[in-house]
Amino acid sequence: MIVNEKDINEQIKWAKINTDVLRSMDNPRKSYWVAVAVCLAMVGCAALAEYIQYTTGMGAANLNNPHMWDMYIATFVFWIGMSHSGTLLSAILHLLHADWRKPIYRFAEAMTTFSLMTAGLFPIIHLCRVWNMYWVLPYVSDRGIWPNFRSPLVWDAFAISTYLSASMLFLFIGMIPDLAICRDNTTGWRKKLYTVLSLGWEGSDRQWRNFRKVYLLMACFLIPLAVSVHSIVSADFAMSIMPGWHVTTFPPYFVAGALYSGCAAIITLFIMLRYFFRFDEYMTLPIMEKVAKLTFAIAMVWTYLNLIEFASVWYGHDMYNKELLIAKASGPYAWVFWTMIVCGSVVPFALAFRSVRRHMPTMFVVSILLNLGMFFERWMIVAPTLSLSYEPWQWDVMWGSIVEWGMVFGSFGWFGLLFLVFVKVFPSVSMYEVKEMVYHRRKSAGERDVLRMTDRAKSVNQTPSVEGA
Amino acid sequence: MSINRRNFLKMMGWSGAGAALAGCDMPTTVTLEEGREEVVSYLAPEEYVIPGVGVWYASTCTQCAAGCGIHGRVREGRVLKLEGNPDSPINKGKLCMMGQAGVQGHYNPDRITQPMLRKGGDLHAVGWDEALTLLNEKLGGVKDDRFAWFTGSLSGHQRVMVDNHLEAMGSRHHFVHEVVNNAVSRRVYAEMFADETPRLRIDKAKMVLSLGADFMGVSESPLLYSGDYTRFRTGETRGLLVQVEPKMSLTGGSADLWLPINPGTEGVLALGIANLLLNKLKMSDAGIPGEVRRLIDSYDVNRVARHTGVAGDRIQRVAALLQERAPSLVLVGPAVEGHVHGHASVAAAMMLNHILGNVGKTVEAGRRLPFAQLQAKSGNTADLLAFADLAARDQLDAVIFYGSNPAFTAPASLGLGEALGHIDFKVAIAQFPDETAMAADLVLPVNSYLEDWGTQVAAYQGDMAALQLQQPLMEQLHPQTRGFGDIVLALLKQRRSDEYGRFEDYYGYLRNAFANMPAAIKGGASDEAFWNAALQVGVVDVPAETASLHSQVVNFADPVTEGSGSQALTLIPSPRMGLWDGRHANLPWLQEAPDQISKVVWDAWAEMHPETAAALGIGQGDLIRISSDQGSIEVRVTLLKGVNRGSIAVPLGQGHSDYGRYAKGLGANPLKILSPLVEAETGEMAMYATRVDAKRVAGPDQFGLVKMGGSDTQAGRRLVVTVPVEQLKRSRGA
Amino acid sequence: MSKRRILALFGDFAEAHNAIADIRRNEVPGVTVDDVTMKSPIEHPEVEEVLGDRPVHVQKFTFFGAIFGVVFGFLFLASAQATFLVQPQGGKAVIPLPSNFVLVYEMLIFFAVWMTFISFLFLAGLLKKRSRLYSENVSLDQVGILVEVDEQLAEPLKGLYKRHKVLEIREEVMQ
Amino acid sequence: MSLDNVLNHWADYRKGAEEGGFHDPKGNHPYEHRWTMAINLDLCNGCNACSTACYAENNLAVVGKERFEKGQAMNWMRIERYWDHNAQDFPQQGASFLPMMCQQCGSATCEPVCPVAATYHTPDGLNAQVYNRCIGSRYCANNCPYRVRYFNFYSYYDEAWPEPMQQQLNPDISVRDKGVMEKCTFCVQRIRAAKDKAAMEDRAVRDGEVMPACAQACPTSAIVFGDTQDENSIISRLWKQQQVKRGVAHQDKTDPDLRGYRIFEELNVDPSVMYLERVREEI
Repeated sequence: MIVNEKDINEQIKWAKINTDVLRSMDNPRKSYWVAVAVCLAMVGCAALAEYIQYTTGMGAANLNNPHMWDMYIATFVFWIGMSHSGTLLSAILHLLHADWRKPIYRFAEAMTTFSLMTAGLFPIIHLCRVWNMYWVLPYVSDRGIWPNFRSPLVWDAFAISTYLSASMLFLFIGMIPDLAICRDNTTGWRKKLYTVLSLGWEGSDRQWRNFRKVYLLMACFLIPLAVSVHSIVSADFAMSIMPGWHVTTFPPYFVAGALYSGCAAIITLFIMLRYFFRFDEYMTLPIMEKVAKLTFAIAMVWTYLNLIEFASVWYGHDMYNKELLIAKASGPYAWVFWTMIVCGSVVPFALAFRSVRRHMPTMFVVSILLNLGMFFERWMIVAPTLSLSYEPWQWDVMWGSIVEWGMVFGSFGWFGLLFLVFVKVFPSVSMYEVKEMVYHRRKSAGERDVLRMTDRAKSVNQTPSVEGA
Repeated sequence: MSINRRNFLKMMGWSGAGAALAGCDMPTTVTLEEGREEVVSYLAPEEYVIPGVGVWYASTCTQCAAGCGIHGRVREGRVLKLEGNPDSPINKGKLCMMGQAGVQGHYNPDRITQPMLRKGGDLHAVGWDEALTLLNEKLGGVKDDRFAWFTGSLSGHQRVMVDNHLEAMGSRHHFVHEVVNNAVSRRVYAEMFADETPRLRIDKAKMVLSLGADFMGVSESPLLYSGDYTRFRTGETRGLLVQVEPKMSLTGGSADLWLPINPGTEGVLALGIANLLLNKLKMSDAGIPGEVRRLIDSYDVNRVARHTGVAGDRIQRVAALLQERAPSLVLVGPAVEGHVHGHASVAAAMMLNHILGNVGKTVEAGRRLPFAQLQAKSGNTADLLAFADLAARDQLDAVIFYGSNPAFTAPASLGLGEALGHIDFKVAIAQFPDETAMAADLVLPVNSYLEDWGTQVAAYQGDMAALQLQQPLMEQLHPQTRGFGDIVLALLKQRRSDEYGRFEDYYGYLRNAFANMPAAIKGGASDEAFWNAALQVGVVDVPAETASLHSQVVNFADPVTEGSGSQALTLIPSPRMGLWDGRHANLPWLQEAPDQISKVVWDAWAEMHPETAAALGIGQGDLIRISSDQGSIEVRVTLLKGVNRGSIAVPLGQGHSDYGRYAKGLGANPLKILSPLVEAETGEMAMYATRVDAKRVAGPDQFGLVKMGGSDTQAGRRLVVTVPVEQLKRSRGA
Repeated sequence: MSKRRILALFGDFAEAHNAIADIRRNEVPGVTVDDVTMKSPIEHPEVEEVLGDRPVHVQKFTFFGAIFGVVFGFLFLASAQATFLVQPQGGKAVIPLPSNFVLVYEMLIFFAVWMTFISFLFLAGLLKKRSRLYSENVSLDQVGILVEVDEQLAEPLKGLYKRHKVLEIREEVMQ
Repeated sequence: MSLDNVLNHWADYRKGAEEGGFHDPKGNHPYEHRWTMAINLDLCNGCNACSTACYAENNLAVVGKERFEKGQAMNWMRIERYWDHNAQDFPQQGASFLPMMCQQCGSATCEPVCPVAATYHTPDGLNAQVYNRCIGSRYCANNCPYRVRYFNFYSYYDEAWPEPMQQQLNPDISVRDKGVMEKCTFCVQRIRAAKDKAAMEDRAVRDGEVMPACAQACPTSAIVFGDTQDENSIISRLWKQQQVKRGVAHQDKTDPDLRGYRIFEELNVDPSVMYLERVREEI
């Protein structure tokens, strides 16, 4: 059917927007508390695992001589990757004036921040002498000792801290007008909280003008930042001399993979929010379709980069890389490898079908599969190189212990917990921007009536209320 | 500015208050108490390494019978590290893994620290006085031949003491037992060269044909031979090593040509080669008795090839090379001796040395000390048999065990456990709670060799005859232990107080012995000077007396084997450099050091040729049951091409039921299932003749067989590059 | 003489726009468009245009932040590396440019972003208490026009508002 | 001093080994020593003496059966054993033994990746590992083509040295706690001792004065150790005689028959250990 339906009902009353979104924030239902409990339990697993590892040492994670790294780094990369979607949606689409982003970018940005906060934990977890973690930071020491600025791990520290603060600011600034709305419509501790957070926003033209410029500037900085962050993460591998790691295409490959898994995660959360908070009017099918198409495009880019990596290895004919590639596809890790290929490169073709794109349950499954594929991709980047490297005497295959997997498992709980808190404390749909959206759309549709946003018809000669004196 | 200590401190000073603070947490080396350090270094590890001043004392290693000289690094009254003693004619400053691990025997957490007496079934700690009084009264009641000493190889003044004690007791029974021995060869050497311990000059040979002789691994003097080997390989013309053995030994790993051979057919091979040398290559058969000549002629290449499983052209090539690469040297190892006809096989092999005219060239007269009573008594297995027999016939009332662990090494067929029961009073002078000590009635804790006095005389001397001094490198670790010499002295004092009463302790005895040495040895030095010199160098150069070699071939039997029994495989209980015969199984370093060839670690295992295993449906890591007519053991399999197809090799050393935390309960002991076969001529145990069956019991399991190394091949890497000898020759020119 | 602050709320954005336009056309003498503050629930540049050209200065601070990030970043790293005597070169001070590029790039963004945010707080006049004339409707769906005028100008102004279908007028007298 | 350094050195890029690595044009930073090793694979018979000596000298922990199986053993000096030569159906030419320890690379890949510079290049041309500085990111080990870095996955100081075994520990070096990377140091404590002695006697370190535990133990004298800064040392003569040069990715020898080679030198890591090819006679 070739009907150009609207992304959103433009006749929606602004008051309704406020009430809908505010409703999503108050008195959580039982299911919410169940979810919180589950997440807490998962975090508990991780905490226990960390305790064991902290007391016994990294051996608890089954790490061994060739496998100095394993799931921790893979999961780290996974979460970093997931964080890229928020930036993509809000910053890039903002610059592109793609206003369909407006109903959904808020939770995407939140996702960015929280997955960063999750990712940030893993370099810490994977350090065996955690208590000396701060040695990675360049602080002035009377011993004239600094971190080694040549190490990609130090670059990580810089990049991630920058990215985290920048994306948090971006999220926060974008939220100020909505916080003002919350302030005006709540009571009690929430009122106090929002009064502080909204920084006294009153929507004056001066504020709006600066706001517009600031938001633009932030967007401009965030995009190159996001790209640089994942390039630097890829440097952890690309800067080494190990076969399968020392790959020139890694930075774009990682960035593409990041956007990919990010979009998949957005779809997942999109569907969940739409379902649980009944945001059908804001997170509409057309928007979902657009996201899905975007995801499909990125999936193809990722697949392409994958293929040229294989190709360059194959025709480059470097013994070590080639044998590694063959081992990946046929060795003990084969099942991981092929799951990654199927989930990452085959499943996305489902998104080519409108019926799939519009069928939420299917989309949910698909998005989960995509993320599984991306998780395995990270695993396939880290583990096989370590198993199979230059020195044949040290070849070995290793499967992580319960401790290691417990930590990975728990990270999802941690992320979920942060997100659950967020949706109840902050508006997960940007109210003012939805208003802008409908306003501008109707305006551009040329309705004269557009400009009456309120339904209250008041008589003009009614005597105005007078305050003060 | 470059970073040396001075600049470093300058920088510290420059960083103001930091330096002041730094004073109190200047990095220090580890303190033993906590075993680690907490301070943050200045990123210059060398800077805070403050090496302590170690003092080096010379002594002698007793980890095996070779008698290598050692230097012990002593610091703060503790011996930390052993190195070879450069003045020793045997190891010339080198030290093998077992010697290195000596300190772990000394500091072993499972040492016996108390005299223990069996009361009501189990052992209880007692005081020395009680122990000695009891010992004396027990021995007092024993009549002459019903008393016996059972020891490992023994030499020097300890041997003198033991001999004197036996004499005092009026007994003739001194059983000297070693699983790793070359008793049969010694017999043959004596017969053919008139020298039990000829100096086999590998370094002088241009080619060595080694019939199962693991001379760099398990032999009478591994380090002496290793030194020879170095010269053998690096000489003008690089020596050629051909190794023929049923299971690849450490030495076999370095062979230019390694040939697997059916167990027990080495003698046949030797005869075949002799046949070729005499008939084909026209070498003189002078000095070869008629019967032997006929025996030789009966072994044409084809017959030999059939018996040995070595290809005929190989045999011909080896024969040709032996003639061409004179002087050559033919060696034999335990795998040749350990058969019913072992003597014949060894004789056949030694005959090759005769034919090739190696005697006098690469087979030299061994150097020997002029004092017979100090000579090493080298162990064998015949004594074990004799002992078991006597014990079983209830001919023994009291036995003192020292430096040997028969309860572990004796095959089940001997029924030693039951036989020991017949001995009323068993005394173990032991350092560790090994199987024998645990079976004894009285256990006397002895000093480790690093805290004991003594003298050692290597059975197999190097380029000079040396009397080697063994001195304490540190104070006794445990107050209750005593030196072996002191214990025997105490026993002797009881019997011969007139003679020995004057010696306060064994040290005094040794001082006296050294003082009484002939002036020729002392070289005119005063007693004091002589003694100090001995202490300092650790080696006393004694003018050697050498036998005059003659080379004659004696008659020997036909060394052909008829496969006995229905069993499919021959069991090879192979000793290994490391755990040796099992005496070092309680040293963690040696347990953690993988086997040199199979690279399996921390366990006993069976080595099978992949094809043999496949035929029996056995795979890598499987658990199999190896059963002989005497019982069975269960071990895991590792597939190895370095094993003859008809054989299955199980390393010695594991399978201890006692012997401390590191040894206990690991693997299995192949000696237990040996068939009661005996070498015809010498009465030695035929250790390599047992036939066994192998059956798969269970599949692999993660911690079953721990093998080092992820790949047995270099996977195309340029790791170990092998080049033909011609290239070496060319580059020599350059 | 006392002044008055008047907040007029409009439901119809076009009327609000026209009202300001009238003020701009100086229909109420004495009240200039510069006195007008417009408050609205959304950002709509085309409506604000009528207020005339009101410049924004954030980007200057951003630029400053970026420059600072680069300069400070490089100097900091360089001096750190130069004093770090036990660099993986063993006592030789080394300043590896390639890695510095990466790090300086990150520091550029870091400082730029923070400067932007901080300057935003001040330039946008945030962190202040709201005026008592603030109306929740502004955050909902109405446009407010806030003007500060002399006593006598109040009435004509209200008249002007009424012509433009004002919904509600709030005012306060200031001493 | 900081400023001084900035001004003097800001233009000194990292010197590759081809430029003498540590050396810089102004000649401010010549190596004090250049400890190198040569291993004659034709003499090595894989007897494990070196490896055990290393355990004794360097306080290496014994990890036990299970952890050994997991690949957590701490054998700084390990003997690798390979079978493949000319694809015989039985190992006709014996085994190929390879003593593998830290190659003390001139341009080591482990150094630049350590986030806290816990491993760095000393004026002696060694890769020093500073246990106290190590935070256990294990990046260095991942980036080591020889896989010769060993990590303390557990605390061993109480398990591996039960009373009274800890009395054997070498007081010149620490016992590493969990979370620390460690590796062969060419017995840096022995080097230090020799240098101190030489300094006290106001002379240069003599050739052969420093002898790592492995070289000292080796029964067949397959391992030669020395200082290539010292022109007349045995080791530098050996390297020259074998025409093996430092700081190049592949050797061009006038005499191709010379047996000296360095493992993985094509990776341009400039290892300090030269191996001599194993010789076998075809018969």
